[in-house]
Amino acid sequence: MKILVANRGEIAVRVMRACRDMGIATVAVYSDCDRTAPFVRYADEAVALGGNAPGESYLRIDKVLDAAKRTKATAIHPGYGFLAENSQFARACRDARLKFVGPSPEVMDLLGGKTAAREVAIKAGAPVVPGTDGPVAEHLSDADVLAIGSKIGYPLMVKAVAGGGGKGMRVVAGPEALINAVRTARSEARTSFGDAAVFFERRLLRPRHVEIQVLGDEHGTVLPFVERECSIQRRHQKVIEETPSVVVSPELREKIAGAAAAVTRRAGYTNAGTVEFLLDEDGQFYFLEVNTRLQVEHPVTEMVTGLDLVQWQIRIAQGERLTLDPSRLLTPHGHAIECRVYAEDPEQKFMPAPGLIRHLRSPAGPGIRDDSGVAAGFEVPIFYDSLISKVIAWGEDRQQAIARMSRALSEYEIGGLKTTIPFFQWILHDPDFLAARMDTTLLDRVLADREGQPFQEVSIASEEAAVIGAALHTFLQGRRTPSESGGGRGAATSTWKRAARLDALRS
Amino acid sequence: MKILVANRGEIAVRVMRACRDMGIATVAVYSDCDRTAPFVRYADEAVALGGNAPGESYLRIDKVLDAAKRTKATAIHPGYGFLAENSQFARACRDARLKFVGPSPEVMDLLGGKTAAREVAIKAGAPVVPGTDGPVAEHLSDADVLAIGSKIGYPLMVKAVAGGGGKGMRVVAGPEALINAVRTARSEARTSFGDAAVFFERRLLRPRHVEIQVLGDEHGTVLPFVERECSIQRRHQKVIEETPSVVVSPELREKIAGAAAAVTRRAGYTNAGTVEFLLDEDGQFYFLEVNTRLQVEHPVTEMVTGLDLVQWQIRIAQGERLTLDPSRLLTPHGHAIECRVYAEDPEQKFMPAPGLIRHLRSPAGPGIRDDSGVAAGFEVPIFYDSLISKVIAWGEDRQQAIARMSRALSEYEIGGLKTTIPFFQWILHDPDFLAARMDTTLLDRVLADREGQPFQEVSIASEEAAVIGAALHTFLQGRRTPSESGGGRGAATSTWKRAARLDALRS
Amino acid sequence: MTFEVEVNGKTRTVAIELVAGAEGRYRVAVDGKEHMVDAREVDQSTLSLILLDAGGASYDVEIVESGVAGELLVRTHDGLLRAVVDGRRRRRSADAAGGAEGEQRVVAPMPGKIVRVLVVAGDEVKARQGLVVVEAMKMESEITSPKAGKVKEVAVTEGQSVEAGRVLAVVE
Amino acid sequence: MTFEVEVNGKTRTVAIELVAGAEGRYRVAVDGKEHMVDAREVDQSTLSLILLDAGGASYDVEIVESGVAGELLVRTHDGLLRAVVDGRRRRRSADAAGGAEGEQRVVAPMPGKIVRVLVVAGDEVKARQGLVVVEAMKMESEITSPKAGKVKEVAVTEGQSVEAGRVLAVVE
Repeated sequence: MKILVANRGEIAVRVMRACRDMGIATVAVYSDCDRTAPFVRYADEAVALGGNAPGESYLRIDKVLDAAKRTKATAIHPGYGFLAENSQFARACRDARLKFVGPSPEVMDLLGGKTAAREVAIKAGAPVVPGTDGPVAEHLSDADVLAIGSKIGYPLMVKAVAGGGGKGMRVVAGPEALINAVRTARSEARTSFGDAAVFFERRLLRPRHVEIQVLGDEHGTVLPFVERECSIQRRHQKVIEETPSVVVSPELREKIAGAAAAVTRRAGYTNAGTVEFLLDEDGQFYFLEVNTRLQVEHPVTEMVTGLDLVQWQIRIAQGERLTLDPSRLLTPHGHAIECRVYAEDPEQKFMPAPGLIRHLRSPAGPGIRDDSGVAAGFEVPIFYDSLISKVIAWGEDRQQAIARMSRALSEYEIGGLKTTIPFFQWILHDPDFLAARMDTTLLDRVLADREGQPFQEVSIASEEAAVIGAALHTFLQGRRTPSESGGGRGAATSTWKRAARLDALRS
Repeated sequence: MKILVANRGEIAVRVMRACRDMGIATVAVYSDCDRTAPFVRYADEAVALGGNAPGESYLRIDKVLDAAKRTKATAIHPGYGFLAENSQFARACRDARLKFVGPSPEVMDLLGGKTAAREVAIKAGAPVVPGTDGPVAEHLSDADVLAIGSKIGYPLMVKAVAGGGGKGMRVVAGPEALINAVRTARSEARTSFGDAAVFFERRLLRPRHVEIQVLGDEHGTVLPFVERECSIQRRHQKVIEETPSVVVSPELREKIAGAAAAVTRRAGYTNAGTVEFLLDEDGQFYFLEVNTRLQVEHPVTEMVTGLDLVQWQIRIAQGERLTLDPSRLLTPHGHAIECRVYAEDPEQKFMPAPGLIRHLRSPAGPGIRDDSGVAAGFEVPIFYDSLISKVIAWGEDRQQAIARMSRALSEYEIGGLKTTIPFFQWILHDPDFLAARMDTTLLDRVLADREGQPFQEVSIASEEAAVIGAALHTFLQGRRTPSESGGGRGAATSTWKRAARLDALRS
Repeated sequence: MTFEVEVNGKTRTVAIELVAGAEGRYRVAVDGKEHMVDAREVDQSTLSLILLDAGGASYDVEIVESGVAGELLVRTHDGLLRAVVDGRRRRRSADAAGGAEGEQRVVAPMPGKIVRVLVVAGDEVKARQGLVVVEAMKMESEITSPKAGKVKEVAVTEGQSVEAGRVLAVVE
Repeated sequence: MTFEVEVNGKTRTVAIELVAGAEGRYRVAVDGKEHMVDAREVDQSTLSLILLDAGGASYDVEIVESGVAGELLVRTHDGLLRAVVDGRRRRRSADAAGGAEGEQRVVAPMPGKIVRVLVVAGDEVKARQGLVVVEAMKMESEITSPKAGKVKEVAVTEGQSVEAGRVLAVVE
């Protein structure tokens, strides 16, 4: 077997690590700006796709398949995002006799669209949130759209049928905002997924987001896992995930996991997937959607079950049977939390903060796993998602996991760009978070309340150390001869660039 | 609570991480050459001990206690090595009203000397290896020493009473080598432990080294853990440890753990300790000694039980009760392996390889923990143990743990000095190791057999890449202007040193 | 030697003096408050400081250039701060701050692509009204007017890529 | 441009030529065997190589100076190699190798402390007989004579610290 990883960043490294653990050769494909990214260097072979924007590179089915052909890859792992939920791609892989590490294109068609998935869920007996039975047709008049809105009731959600990660999604409080929300959601959906279709769904007031990982083999077995709690979201984008959820009892777990298994079994699901639910304060849960791929937050499940989900994806793709004890998957060992480190400036409304990583030192030690996609000297591009690393902390209990996470984040040195680490250090000490009193609206509410307040509280002593450090740094820089300062701090790549520029001039 | 860590390197960082997880302030003490070591930078406060050799720094009880006094520390964690098993130090801490995180000096006196510990074991009903009942007196004539040797029988071991880590230990095949072995062992013991006393013990032919971690609280509870298998040793120095041992059945585990608990309970043991045993091919086990401290290899136990042993050491020192379910400690979750990365050149008979770390990138990802004591820019000193990092791999089973370890070692980039990583990459693929057919003599035998053969097998393709890399590197260096090469590769500290030299000239 | 260091909006005067005969030892006075500091450069981005007078407090200080001229990003154990030494103030802060008086140049806060231009020269805009939408990292950020006024100039077009700090529009 | 690169005892001739118009692209011939290489400097110690002719084989090559003059330590995925470019041969290897003919200078293989001197000038020694004991990192290493012969000179004394490569004794 030789696997081409049709993705980039941390997930490409993650998949390649699993391959190396299994003795499987790997192929990376990369865009121009990703040439020196860790996943390209980690792969056994690497093929340039050319271009930078996703539409020129990672979304180009033809280029990816050509790279597979040239390198004689036998399988393709799509990661998450990009082509991962694109059934056309899965079909093209099948046509090219490449094993797609994921569900069949038929299952993706059935479950990938949110409205079709809803129907499957209803047939499988899973409770669903009230909403439109299909996409809201594009040709409808504003009046017709408003009529549909009234039937569902407000507040409601406008959601992209092909959506994910909060893109193409809008909360609408009342009819006055509906028409505009539909327009912007469609526009975003078209840009992000190439499909402008949206549907409406009733918005629950303060639901938790709870999801069930499933694995299905190619012999009819589908197994559900302990839930992940992903209620800490900023604008529908998950930022912290954990498992287990403190509000899910073993009995409730059986029920939700059972519903997830029923939906995916009914669809003939194979490989890894996730069934998302909303969970009410009274313990009622509602089917939301199925993600027909590996998810960003899969490591927390790995930490409490001891299973390597990517290795299982590959084993399933090789035709292996799921021989796991089902009860083991529902019995978490300890507690795990993940923080998604984004290259965003939390102090500036989480504005994207791409740039050159001048210095990097990752956290380590007991209970800490760092799934990173970057390295010192790499310039985080503007073209893709801002996720640069995921820090996962395991503890005997939630409290220890949180304490270790906080310690790990304090160890993390990412020099040269802003990240969401200061924001995490703040939320990890928030009383509601510590008490696990959370729902999907918590973070946006709290953020709105504290608008303008900085997240970090640097002690007076630390601030003084920073002042002394900045002055001494300048003092020492000044003491260097001019010839030395050229190769000084943060100039890791400058000499290279100068050489490259010289090359360009000569040629 | 404020804890002074009377140690250096990876174990000092390890202890401080536990403290930070628990919200406890830390104090580092350091020798001159350790000024920029990670543990000094990680601590909240740091106090210089002055000097370099252990006798001038980390072994100076007076200086350590003075540092504790100056920083108002309330407790001292001794790590392993240095003063960790020095009962005088534990007593001096008690006199200074500092809580010593470890057993009482009385217990250390009772169990720290190997011959006294042997007596306790006999009284506790644990089987022991035949040997002298106490130290071999220094004033004895060679003839008397030879007579004792004959009584025990050959092969025998000469061992330092105060020993550990293979220091002051000699295997003697017959009487002709005894007198010389006693002399060199005494000399080494005096240098390493300040105590030249040695004793003799019958050498079992192909025993495994199996040990039991114990924790004892200050209220009379002592709990034993699942065994660690530490048979992969080079000259009595452990290099790979794992847990559980493939040859220990749950029944045998109960027996060995029971013996370990009996010995330590009889001694009134508190805090963390390890009882070492030899295990025969027929499943007979013999008490060897007690290490009255945390051990280098403690992380493997943490990985399969989920317990943080250092946090428990601290909790016990705070007077907490061991409220753990004893059966949990004896039921390993998966399998864990540790490789001790030493700054030694395996291709040159494991010769010490101190030096400047010019580049460092640590392994990460699923199942990997790296407990490191070094960083880029740090010069590994000549004065101490050559351990620079411990890589710990966890897997669902032994095979997965080994595969992940091999992958992690392939990710490890330590530029500027030689390490034992190539040796590990070789032994991890050795058929005997893979089949867990091992005893404490395996490694030395295999190493003797392959004398002179290199450990690494670099593929032809890799070698060609290295050739191309070296040429391109030189090509690119040459293209830099002279002013740039001064701050070029590997020169991280040179500018600083130049500034420092200028300072020295001026002053 | 004396430096003016601006951190968190406060400017402090820092005097540094070598201590003779001791490696890495400095006498540092921050606004007149003296410290004895043991400072070592660990790698290209990291200074290790031990404040000998304060019971030996240990600080690992990571210092890199922020990308904005003259500005340093300084990270300690509990946070990241911007520092400007000797008044080499960054232009962006001078632009972004300073209230909403007079002519305002609106700059790109990060590199990205202009996906929409919402105004044309001559438009009257309210404070916080959107001017252009910049996309970077799959996120669209609406760049708004800092004041009510008239758009004097729109300096970018749709589809254009911009660097951080590039002027997008001028509002007067 | 052409280099002589010695790795694993073999010397190869490597010709490097820039490819016009393509960033980081080189035509590299190793003993006449041509490769099209995409090479990028990732950080101060790391070159990323993609051999475009060989199906895109990707190599992360870490290169640092070994501390021995002219010698590079080159690490790839499966091992660490010493490389000497353009014949700047390290003196130590020349000393240590080369059989046991003639006068032999015995050097310290690593920095350390001389804990025992086992011979004096004029002693007759056998091959592999111990000359001095060097301690580093708590380990004592006996440094032995490379040949049978007479000790011409002992260049160190007990308690002395030595750097790597320092001559310890001469055997003739």
